[in-house]
Amino acid sequence: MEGSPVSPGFTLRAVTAADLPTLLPWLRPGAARTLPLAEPTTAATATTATAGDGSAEHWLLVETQGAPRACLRLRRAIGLALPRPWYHVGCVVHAAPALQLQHRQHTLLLGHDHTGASELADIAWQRTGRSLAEQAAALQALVQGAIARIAAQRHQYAATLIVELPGRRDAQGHAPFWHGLGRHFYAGDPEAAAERFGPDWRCHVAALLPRQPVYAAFLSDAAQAAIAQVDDGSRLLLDTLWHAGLRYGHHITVDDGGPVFEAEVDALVGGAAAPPTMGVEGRKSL
Amino acid sequence: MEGSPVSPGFTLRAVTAADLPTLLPWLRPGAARTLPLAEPTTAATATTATAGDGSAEHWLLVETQGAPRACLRLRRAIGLALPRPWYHVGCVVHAAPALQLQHRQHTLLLGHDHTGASELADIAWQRTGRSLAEQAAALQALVQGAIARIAAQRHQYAATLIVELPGRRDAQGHAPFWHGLGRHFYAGDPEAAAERFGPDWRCHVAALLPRQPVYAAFLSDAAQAAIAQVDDGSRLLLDTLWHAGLRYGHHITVDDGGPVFEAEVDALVGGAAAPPTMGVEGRKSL
Amino acid sequence: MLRAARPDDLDALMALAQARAIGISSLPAERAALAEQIAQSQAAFTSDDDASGEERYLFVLQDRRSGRLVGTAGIAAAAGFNDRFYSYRNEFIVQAAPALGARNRIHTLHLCHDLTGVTLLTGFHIDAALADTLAPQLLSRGRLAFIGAQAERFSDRIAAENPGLADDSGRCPFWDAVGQRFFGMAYPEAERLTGGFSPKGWIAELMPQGPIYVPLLPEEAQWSLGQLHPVGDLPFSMLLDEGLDGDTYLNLFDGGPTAEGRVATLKTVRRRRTTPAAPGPEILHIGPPTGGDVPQADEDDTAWCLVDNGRRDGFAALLLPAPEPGMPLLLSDDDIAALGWQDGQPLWAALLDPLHPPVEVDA
Amino acid sequence: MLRAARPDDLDALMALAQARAIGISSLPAERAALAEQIAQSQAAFTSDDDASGEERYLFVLQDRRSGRLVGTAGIAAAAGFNDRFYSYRNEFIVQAAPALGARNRIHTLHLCHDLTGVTLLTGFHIDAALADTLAPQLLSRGRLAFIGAQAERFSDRIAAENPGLADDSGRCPFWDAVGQRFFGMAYPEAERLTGGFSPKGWIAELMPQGPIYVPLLPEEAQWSLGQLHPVGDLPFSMLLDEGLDGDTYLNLFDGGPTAEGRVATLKTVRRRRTTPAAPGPEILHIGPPTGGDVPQADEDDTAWCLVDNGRRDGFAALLLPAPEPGMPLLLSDDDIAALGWQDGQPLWAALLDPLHPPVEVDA
Repeated sequence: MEGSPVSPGFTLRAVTAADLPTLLPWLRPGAARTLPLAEPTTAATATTATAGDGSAEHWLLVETQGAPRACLRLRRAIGLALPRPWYHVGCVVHAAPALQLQHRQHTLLLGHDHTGASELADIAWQRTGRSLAEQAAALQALVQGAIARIAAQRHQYAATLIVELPGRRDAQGHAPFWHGLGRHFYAGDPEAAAERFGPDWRCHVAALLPRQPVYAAFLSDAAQAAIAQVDDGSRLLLDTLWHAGLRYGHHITVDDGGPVFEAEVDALVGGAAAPPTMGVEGRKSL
Repeated sequence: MEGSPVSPGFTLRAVTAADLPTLLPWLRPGAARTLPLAEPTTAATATTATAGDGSAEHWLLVETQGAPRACLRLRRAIGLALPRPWYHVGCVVHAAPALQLQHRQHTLLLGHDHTGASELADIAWQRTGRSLAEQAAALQALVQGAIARIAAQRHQYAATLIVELPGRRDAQGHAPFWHGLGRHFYAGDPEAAAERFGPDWRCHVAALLPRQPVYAAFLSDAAQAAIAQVDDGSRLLLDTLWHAGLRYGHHITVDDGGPVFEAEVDALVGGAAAPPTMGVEGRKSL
Repeated sequence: MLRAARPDDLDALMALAQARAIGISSLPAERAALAEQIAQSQAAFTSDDDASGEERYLFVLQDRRSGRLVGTAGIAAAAGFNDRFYSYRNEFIVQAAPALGARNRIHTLHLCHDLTGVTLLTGFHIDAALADTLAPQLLSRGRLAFIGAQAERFSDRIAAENPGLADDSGRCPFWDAVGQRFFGMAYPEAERLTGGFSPKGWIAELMPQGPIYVPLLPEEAQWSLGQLHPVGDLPFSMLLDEGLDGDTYLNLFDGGPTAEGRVATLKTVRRRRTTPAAPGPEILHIGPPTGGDVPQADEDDTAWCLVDNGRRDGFAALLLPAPEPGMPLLLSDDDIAALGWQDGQPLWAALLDPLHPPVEVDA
Repeated sequence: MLRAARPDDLDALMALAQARAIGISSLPAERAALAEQIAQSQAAFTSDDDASGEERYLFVLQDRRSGRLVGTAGIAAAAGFNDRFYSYRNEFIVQAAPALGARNRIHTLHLCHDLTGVTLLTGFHIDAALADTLAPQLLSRGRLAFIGAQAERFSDRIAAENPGLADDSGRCPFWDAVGQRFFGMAYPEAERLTGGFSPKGWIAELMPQGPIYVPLLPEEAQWSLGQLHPVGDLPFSMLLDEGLDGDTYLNLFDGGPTAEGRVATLKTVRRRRTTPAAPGPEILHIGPPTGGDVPQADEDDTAWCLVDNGRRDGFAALLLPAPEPGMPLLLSDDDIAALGWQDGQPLWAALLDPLHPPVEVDA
């Protein structure tokens, strides 16, 4: 697949083996590190009607003046082979009118709400030696390039596009959200598990996590404060995605509690912008 | 409060007692039918920091050539005095790899996720004797007028604006969604309860509804098919809201299962369109 | 002797309520409320009405020699009468992630009202000086004999709430970890608001409706689950000995254990059977001054039995030396008067275990 | 007599497995699998190893006169050994909406593995001609006597799954309303996949994890909850009579009742005690040809007792006429041989209730 120009000066193209030495150092621990298989890796018995014509995943980069600046994985439909978990952040109000008491509580409910959505994953970029402006330009070119790629093959992608943003972590790379919640249900080291199993480790660990709604009030203050918060180092990414039209939709990742940004693909690509005829529960039809 | 011009030919103004004979026949059974109190009706002990300077609710209409055409209630922050329930429509995947079985299931979780949001409620319009085009123009003027009103007093409104759309009902006014779910937990007649208690009846009946996630698979086919579906008679409203930028966010009403449309207020009003600095779980700060 | 409380017990009960020496008191400290409770109890013991579940029975333990009241305990016919009676139930969920080679046994607390309608043992209070005698046995097991005798007025299940860990300053690890977060008030305040135990329906509306995941609680709170406040040791241990299960249910407020079981399987109810009786030649009972007619635990090898007259109106129970096999129970004049017994009337007896049992009696 | 299955019982057990006349069979229909099960049982009865919970004991009921096998039943030492054992637990939630004047008692089913590790009674199969004799008592209660005798090899709780409503065509209202929706397959197919009862952990992964709200189920399915398939009537009624609770747990697949209780409270275990025995002057046992040495229910007023030798290796149990009070149990030569008894060895006896009881024996 040959490169295509995106923002002025940037070209989007598929990652090749030759790029790996440049790209791998950019990736977060636990990110996927290998080139996608030529054939869909998903499939299985799932009802993935739209999968089949083309690759389930593309690893793309943008380069300028021949040098890669940022990369991401574009996935057509996630969670089909291995269900991927998120927490939905809900709200319940407990009221005792007789006592004039009313308390609003956040709840976290484990689920697979975004199953079947398309995804931009493992967004990474060159930071060292680049000004913030240069980084922002590269990220914007990358995200817009990926959206353009989706627009060009609209039928291969789902109605919704999501991006998981890195949640808050301390200097040692530990996530207070995990420390306050996940740790109590899986005693192993999450960073080690992520290294070993790659991004799928969250699918595996979900089997150990609470299946009934968890009241956020039972989490430590630090864990509560980290719900849907983006890590400092990803502020630029949040900004880029927000300006591209993606928004937080009250889902977070199960490991570091980072927010999941989402958007209607049609709204992003400026394509078939017509309201749904009657049905609006889009997940049903997938 | 005097009227303000909105779309060409339409004026938005507050409903007065003199308008009631015209407006009341437009309203759905169970809609609020009285003029808002001058003072906030909410308040109570809830942490409604922003409430207090102005009315909690405005009943607005658009008129053209001196004749009212459509009306709605604009509420600043809902669910504070009496928690309002919705179901969040989630998704879980049950997988038994050993059997090569995988099933995607919808779940309904009762909650108060939109507590504190602003709302456009009881949207009603003159249908008799008006062409669809006329109705559409009136609705568009009404919704845009309400959004402009919010923009003009931005600080009085919440970050999110919601609209509950009427769910599917049969010719007798019965909702298959209620028949498949709510009826099993409250034996009374929902229409009679709505007439008697007004819109608050849903807040009362929520105390009887399931508090743990309900698998949609246990509902009748008709009830499942009605999840997040808009009643035929409200197709025009769905269209208007969609074009105004509101979207279904996987919440439905507890009585007829109609979808709740939502939007970021800032995105609608074109106001302070800056990404969140760090925190993105907006409900926290309310 | 154990008998129903009477209006003229008011002063003595006031004194007991204020002493709160050993055990769990559910007696109101206000005189008028206490008088009302006695009246309510008297109606429960004597009314001809069918049982509604609303009855509350109040017993007193009286030293026959001195006439002094030395203990009290109660029964509520149906827990949560007219409303739900909430508890937490301990549950354990095992989840496994084969890919990670991990397996997890998760302790959760489940808000339930399983015990609604169950007969509830309330209060248990005895003069501290009698703690090591058989007097607590009479107070605790005599009340169970009454339930066995009047089974049609009670549920087939009984339960008893027991105080959890809380210090005098009102610090309660369980409350601080759970209730505090949902009530937004300290334990003493909540206790005042609700009158202590047995939270009402509307209170539970404030509590989390789904399971509470215990691993998320602070360690001190986890450790306090099902832990008994020392004041409850004596009554709780006797209920466990009767066969109640103390591991399943917890109090919603302080996390104390709520013992629960079937009436038919209680030791006293199983052992209780009609016994022939006859006037005896003399007064048989010996005992130290403090214990009155209640024998000290380590006094001798006498086998004792709990004797009751099976009545509702006029209920009385005593501890008497167990008769030899095949022999009738011998009653002194004082016993006869206490039991309101006449020759030819039935009596019931249930053998007590020796306090330091050489062998298990009920093999 | 009731005894452990032996390899040479294979043919007779094959015949029983294929007959499936009355009761619940968990015997495999394949000869090799059955032989394996007998071998496994023999190891459980005879091995010197400490109990691991994996043991499965298989009993046969043998007509002493004809030598014919007329029944079989089994025990699994720990339900769900090495994995979770899933059930539904009945729960009732009361919710109220005071503003609407409405109040609701909601029945829910709760996926749980409360019974993991509990000793499980498996299978129960008896020759249809013996249904009205005391033979089923020997088969059912003799197995409980074994558990009482070998308590250290079993859990202190036992449970028994009982078949729910399903017709021969495989229509099962409960499965159709619940399992079908989550498995996407018909009942017979699921049963084949899982080998019948006792769903394994990975199967439960497909089932709803939260409570099932019963009011949402079709009426036929609601009505079938906890309903017993007629083939289970006989064994189930004896377990209820023993004191097991049949109202709390349901089978995950067909909604049949899973009886559950504490070993210590079982009627047979409570009544079972050592009894003096002596060789008798003659063979005492009478009975019709069909019943062999097993008496007919309506035969006479003889009080019968269940006698066992308390052994693991060489376990045997018989029904014998109860001795008069104070008298030893009289044993015929045949009894002595069946029990492997020698003078001076202990025997245990538990009185059976008369089949048409004039009074409650265990008051």
